[in-house]
Amino acid sequence: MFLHQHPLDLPTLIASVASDDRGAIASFVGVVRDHHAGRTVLGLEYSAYGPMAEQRCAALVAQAETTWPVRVALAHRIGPLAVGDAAVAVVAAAAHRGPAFDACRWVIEAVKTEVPIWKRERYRDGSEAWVDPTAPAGVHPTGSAT
Amino acid sequence: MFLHQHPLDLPTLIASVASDDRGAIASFVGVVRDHHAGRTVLGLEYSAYGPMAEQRCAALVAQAETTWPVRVALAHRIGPLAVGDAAVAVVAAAAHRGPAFDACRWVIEAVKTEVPIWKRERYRDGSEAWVDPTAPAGVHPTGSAT
Amino acid sequence: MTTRTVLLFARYAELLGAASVEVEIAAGATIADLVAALRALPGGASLPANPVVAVAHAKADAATVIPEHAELALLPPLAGG
Amino acid sequence: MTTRTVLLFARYAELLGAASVEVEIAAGATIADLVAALRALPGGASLPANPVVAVAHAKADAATVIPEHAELALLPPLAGG
Repeated sequence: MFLHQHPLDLPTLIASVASDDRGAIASFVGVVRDHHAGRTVLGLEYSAYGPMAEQRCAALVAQAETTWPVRVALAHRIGPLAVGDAAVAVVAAAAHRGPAFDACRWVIEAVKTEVPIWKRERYRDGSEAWVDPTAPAGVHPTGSAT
Repeated sequence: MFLHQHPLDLPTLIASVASDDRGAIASFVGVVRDHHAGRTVLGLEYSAYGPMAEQRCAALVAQAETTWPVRVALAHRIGPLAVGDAAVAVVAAAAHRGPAFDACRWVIEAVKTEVPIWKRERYRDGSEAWVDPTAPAGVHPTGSAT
Repeated sequence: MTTRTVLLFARYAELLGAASVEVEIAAGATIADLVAALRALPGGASLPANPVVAVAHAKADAATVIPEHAELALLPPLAGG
Repeated sequence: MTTRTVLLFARYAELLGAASVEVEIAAGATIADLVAALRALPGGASLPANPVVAVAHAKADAATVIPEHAELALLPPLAGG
């Protein structure tokens, strides 16, 4: 439901939460960038603990929709991605822009800390590394080229 | 450039600011809602002081792009709109989500206070009114049915 | 005295029944003087006491002296976005 | 002692060379005990001292006693979004 093998489509996500009484639609799209931690990124692959990830995403959406008067759509790509591909998309629709922005921003932050998804980056020099936000360099030190 | 007679297209706006080194894309779309100030809205019409509106929009985008490391796209509909139509769209692309959200939110707030655009709403009871955010009821008291 | 054109929009255009009006103002007149002249026009009394005036596409204070060749416009409360 | 399956992901799966492993833990064992057992496996020494463990799809503290029938998983630092 939240994890997608196929490209994310923002208009579809927006349509899923838009309605005549919700005129403020805030959205966030995280796109694969061409560099990370000082290295040129060619592409990456997301892996997930599927059942827990789906369950956590559902819990985050439910929490946002009770914290703010919003409807939230969330989608995360898994599998191989190229630079420029959308990796995650969050849409929050509300009657007013304040709750829409606040909920949208809260959800993307929560996805990063709550949803069991991992990212292995491929670099131009042929090496690869697991992204590790807790590591100083942002990637796990011993990036192996397996 | 910023004012559009034709429907706004979010993907096009996003494409105009996305780039390989900007992985965080925050956007806001303001959609015509079916009610305002307690009355059912059938549609509305935006009018603008064209030259000043274009000039102010350009200035807002430039200010946002110097305040944060972002690229901003902004579009505002003018002319008649129906409920559900996108009236305004702001996209801010950055390397990181903080500046993207901050800039996006700043621009939409600034549009409302700086850009000479006006909104005449049509209600189900046949009456019409100029929206006036400074008026207690959010619309000018003496909505005439001209 | 010089004749100046003032552009009108939205509700103010309706009040004065036109998209622009001509008013006579003295040399060195301020925005406040301009507003007084506008309020003296037919329907002008319904204008608020301190409407926003744009001079060359920028909002101007009441005390601003009106430049000779700047475009003038009366702006109702904005309602964009 | 009971045999428990622990699901592995990303870097930890690489370290232990598998998508899941079996470990023996005593009845009433805690997450800390489970981690100790995992670190004793081939490649397990490279695991951090306090890796995040999910019990029935929720992160668990080191002191949590492991329920009998809950799915167990070892989670490397998350990197979604």
